[in-house]
Amino acid sequence: MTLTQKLINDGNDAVDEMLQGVLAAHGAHLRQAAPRAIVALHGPRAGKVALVIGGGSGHEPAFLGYVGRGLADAAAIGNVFASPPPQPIIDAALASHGGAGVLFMYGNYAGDVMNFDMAAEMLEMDGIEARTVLTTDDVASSPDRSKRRGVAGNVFIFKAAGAAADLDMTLDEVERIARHANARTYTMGVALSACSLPQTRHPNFDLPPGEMEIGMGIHGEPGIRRAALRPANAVVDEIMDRLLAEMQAARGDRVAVLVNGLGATPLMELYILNARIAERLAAEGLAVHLTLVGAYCTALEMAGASVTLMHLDDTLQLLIDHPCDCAMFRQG
Amino acid sequence: MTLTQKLINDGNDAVDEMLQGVLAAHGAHLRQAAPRAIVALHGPRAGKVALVIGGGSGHEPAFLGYVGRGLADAAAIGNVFASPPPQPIIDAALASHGGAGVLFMYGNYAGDVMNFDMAAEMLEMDGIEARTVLTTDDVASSPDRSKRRGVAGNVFIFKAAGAAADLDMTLDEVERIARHANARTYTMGVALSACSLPQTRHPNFDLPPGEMEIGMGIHGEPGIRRAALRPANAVVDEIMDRLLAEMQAARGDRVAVLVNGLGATPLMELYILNARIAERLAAEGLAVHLTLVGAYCTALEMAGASVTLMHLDDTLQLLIDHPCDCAMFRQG
Amino acid sequence: MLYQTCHLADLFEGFASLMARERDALCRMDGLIGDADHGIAMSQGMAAAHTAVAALGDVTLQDQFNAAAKGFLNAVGASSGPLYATAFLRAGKLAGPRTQMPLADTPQIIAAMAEGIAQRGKAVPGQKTMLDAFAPAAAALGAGSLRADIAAARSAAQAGAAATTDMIATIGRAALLGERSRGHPDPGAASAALLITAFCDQIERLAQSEDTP
Amino acid sequence: MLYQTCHLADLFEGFASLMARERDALCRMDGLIGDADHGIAMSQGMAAAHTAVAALGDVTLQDQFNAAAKGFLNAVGASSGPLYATAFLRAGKLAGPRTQMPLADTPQIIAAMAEGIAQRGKAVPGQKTMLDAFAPAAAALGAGSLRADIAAARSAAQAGAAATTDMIATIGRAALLGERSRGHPDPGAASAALLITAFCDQIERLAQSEDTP
Ligand SMILES: Nc1ncnc2c1ncn2[C@@H]1O[C@H](COP(=O)(O)OP(=O)(O)O)[C@@H](O)[C@H]1O
Ligand SMILES: Nc1ncnc2c1ncn2[C@@H]1O[C@H](COP(=O)(O)OP(=O)(O)O)[C@@H](O)[C@H]1O
Ligand SMILES: [Mg+2]
Ligand SMILES: [Mg+2]
Ligand SMILES: [Mg+2]
Ligand SMILES: [Mg+2]
Repeated sequence: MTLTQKLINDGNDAVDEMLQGVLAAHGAHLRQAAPRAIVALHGPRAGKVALVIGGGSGHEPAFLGYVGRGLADAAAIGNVFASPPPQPIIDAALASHGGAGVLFMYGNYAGDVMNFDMAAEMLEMDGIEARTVLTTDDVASSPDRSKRRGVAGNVFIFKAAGAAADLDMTLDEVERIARHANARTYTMGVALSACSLPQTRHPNFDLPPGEMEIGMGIHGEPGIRRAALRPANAVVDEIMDRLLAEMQAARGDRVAVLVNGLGATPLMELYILNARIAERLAAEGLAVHLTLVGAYCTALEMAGASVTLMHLDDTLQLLIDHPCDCAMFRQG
Repeated sequence: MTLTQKLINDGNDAVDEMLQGVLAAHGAHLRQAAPRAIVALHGPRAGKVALVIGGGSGHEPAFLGYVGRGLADAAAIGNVFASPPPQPIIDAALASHGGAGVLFMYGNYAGDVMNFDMAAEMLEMDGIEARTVLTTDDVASSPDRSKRRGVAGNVFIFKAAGAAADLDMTLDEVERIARHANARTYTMGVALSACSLPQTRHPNFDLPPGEMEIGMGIHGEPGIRRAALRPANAVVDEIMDRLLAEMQAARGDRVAVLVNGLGATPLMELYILNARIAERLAAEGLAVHLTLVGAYCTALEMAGASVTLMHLDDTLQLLIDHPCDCAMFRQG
Repeated sequence: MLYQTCHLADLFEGFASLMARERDALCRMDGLIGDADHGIAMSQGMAAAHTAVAALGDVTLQDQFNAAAKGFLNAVGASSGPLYATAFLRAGKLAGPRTQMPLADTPQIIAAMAEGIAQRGKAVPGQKTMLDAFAPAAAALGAGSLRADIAAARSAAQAGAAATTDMIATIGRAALLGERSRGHPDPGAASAALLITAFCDQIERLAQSEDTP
Repeated sequence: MLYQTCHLADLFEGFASLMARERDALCRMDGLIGDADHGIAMSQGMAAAHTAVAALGDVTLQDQFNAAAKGFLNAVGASSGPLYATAFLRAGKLAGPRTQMPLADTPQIIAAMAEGIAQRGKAVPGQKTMLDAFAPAAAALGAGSLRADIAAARSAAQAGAAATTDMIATIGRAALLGERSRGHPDPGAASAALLITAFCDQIERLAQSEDTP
């Protein structure tokens, strides 16, 4: 059996070695509060709500790349595609809380919910209030918004909440803004290849050449359907039709756009997608306030891309523009 | 024959559609002076040496992502893996020169040399002085430094020259610094898969599973040798042995490190490489002043990575730290 | 015949090697309706549980189960982590702070685990999860002798896991697939059936050795 | 018999369709010792040259060559762009500002192109480049009749291109390969041999139609 080509050592060590490399590179931004809890050097402060994010590894720069002043205060790091257990979540919360409460934000997956909930219960025993806002931006994953997965839209949603916290809003306010940001963020993606876990180095699903999976999740979960791979513009059109229908924006409304690569798809392709996305938004009379293009939330070496629209209002626009300084993401 | 899976439209339109998408996303940083000449909105100014970079497409974020205040003033954009013709080079120079001369910087490839030299001749007729500094950082490509290819080290070398120009140094000084930066920058890479041109969507070379190409160029040019794919640490050791032998640094010297993904290799793997790189540098007694990790100079969707070391001195360190604000790269 | 801490330690050692062996098959199964990591979670989790239990000195059955729970959870996270951790905590509560328990009571460990999983996962049978192996096995208990119980639990677990193939997932990662989840077995049920089988086999062996002294 | 602007326009049309046809084969060849794009450069370049020439009104042969040079160069860049652009400019100088030239003089177009390439590329024969098709073809000229010249140039170009297989590249992208460049033909020489052959075939046909009026 052919093993997927990877630059790794023992697959079981991949996550910890990655963290070692991250800390070696980003000692000016990050510190390791516990083996799997990464904290912003300049993020947490007394009286500020602590934003703790987290999830499985393999989505880099998510989640640890979004830890920094103005965005998340800490991240709990799981194994590849696996929620972190409660302990690193607790470690991250304890290392970052400033007496104003903790907000957990992460993608809506059964495993993450169980682990973060366990962590929240344990923190409560220590007198630390931890609230939770799940991200549910993947429109392809369910007709029911509350059941949807959280995918690349995380970047915008975390960004808005992190800015609110950095502006010293209360836990109530930060939570409300996080929910609001999530409710106005819509993502859909396509996969052009599978990815492989470092331990097995075996593609996690079969995708015959010439086909794509529409609505693929960022862990290789099957999406809405298989289809023949079509030209970029047709792919964008299918995605945009769906996102625009969900978003229900009026002419003149503003959006933030994220054209996200899933890991192996190069920038050239993402910008080609953006050319069409910009055309479609212009045709709808929507103003693009900000466009991010790149690998922001990946699935190891999966080929493919997702498009996220955040439907801005004055508050969200302000929060999206608020400066942040993370190891792998800067704004303002 | 299986076609490589790509999110593109007609392969012949890929570069121009990409530019359209870049301009749609980065209108606050970039403008299109001519179809294939991209200029920094806030870069060029009277009395400043204009730094014009360029080369084939398919290396994004190189080259256009490094156009911006404090780095390059303009870039000439070629077809995929093909030097731009003289016209866009001239367009880029004319749109960015500020009366203090133009410095062309690009990787040392026969095609680029011919096209940039033709452009320089034509500019001379218009009374504009254009000098040239070729980058030659790929230690694997030749024992003779002057014959070597320019690869990911471009990022550091351009950065140093762009900072010098932004500090209003003269053309002589900027040129001298550019040569100095190039002479102190060393890169070596490995490829784990081929890439495919958008027009043919056919892998540009055969790499059997389980093998890697050591010393691979960023256009899929064969490297030093084929070898069985080894664990990340062994790959890093081979690269570092070579780079350190070339660099001849003394204990206590400082370096800047770039761990560069070739397109399809995810951040997790790059950080795993960096963990070992940091260990090796520490063992040599070298201080790491800055580490960049990510896809900085790619070869379409090639899998693999390169490591660049810039051997800093006080001047280079200052220039590397000098702020820059490009569409795809920020510093300071 | 008594079920002693050495037996429980053996069980975890067996769980660890079983899950290591089945790792890639379980990952492939998870790849079809999930994220292809269930084999990794189970093998890492059971390896950690085994290591944690093996490291204990003179302890009770409950200590062992608690150590296994903590070891599994911290090594894994994911869905399996909280589910198995809770299952082991419940089993530990059942076994209690003693160094041995009557062999005849051991089948109730399955029932305790099933309850833990149902509670932690907020799941009911029929949703295409590991509970579809645990719940039928638990339900099969109490019919008669230890031997009969064990045999019934084992075949119920296996049948339950097999039956997940025809189910549509309504909870967990696979739930979003809807109709597309049908036709593939649930990996969590498959690993659960393997573990229950191994447990039943152990109890059966111990019961046999009692018969033939 | 005269070589007229309509003939040159035809030639460029032929070059364009020939390179389109050979695109993928040339890319594969370039993949072995270069960057796999030579077929794309040649097909785009010749398509642009053809388009530029076809768009001209009442012009001279030199105008046509100059337009082809500019069209090719601007569409392509790369190594092939400056090399063929210079070759066409030299050919245009040879043909001069006239609407026709004697058929007997046309073989010198090959020589002019060879000079242009050598000068622009700072290359000499034997370095495993397109010059290894052009230079032998040019050297084969002047032996005797037009027909003999054309036949000799064509086979010299083809033999020259074939001979690149055994050469080690010492200039251009492949030069860095050293010994590893041996054993593969040079794509630039291969495309050059195809173009020279097409040109020779055209001249031969025109010469024939002169014989059989
Ligand atoms: N809420 C739940 N209740 C019970 N079992 C569940 C629940 N959610 C998931 N499972 C089980 O967990 C298995 C997946 O485990 P695993 O792959 O380790 O975790 P993840 O889905 O987080 O990758 C599923 O096959 C299913 O049997
Ligand atoms: N200096 C040179 N002089 C003559 N021919 C050259 C020179 N450098 C390269 N070539 C020719 O150009 C060909 C490659 O063309 P092409 O693939 O279009 O350009 P690139 O190498 O820039 O990708 C080579 O096969 C060789 O024949
Ligand atoms: Mg998982
Ligand atoms: Mg090329
Ligand atoms: Mg799973
Ligand atoms: Mg080429």
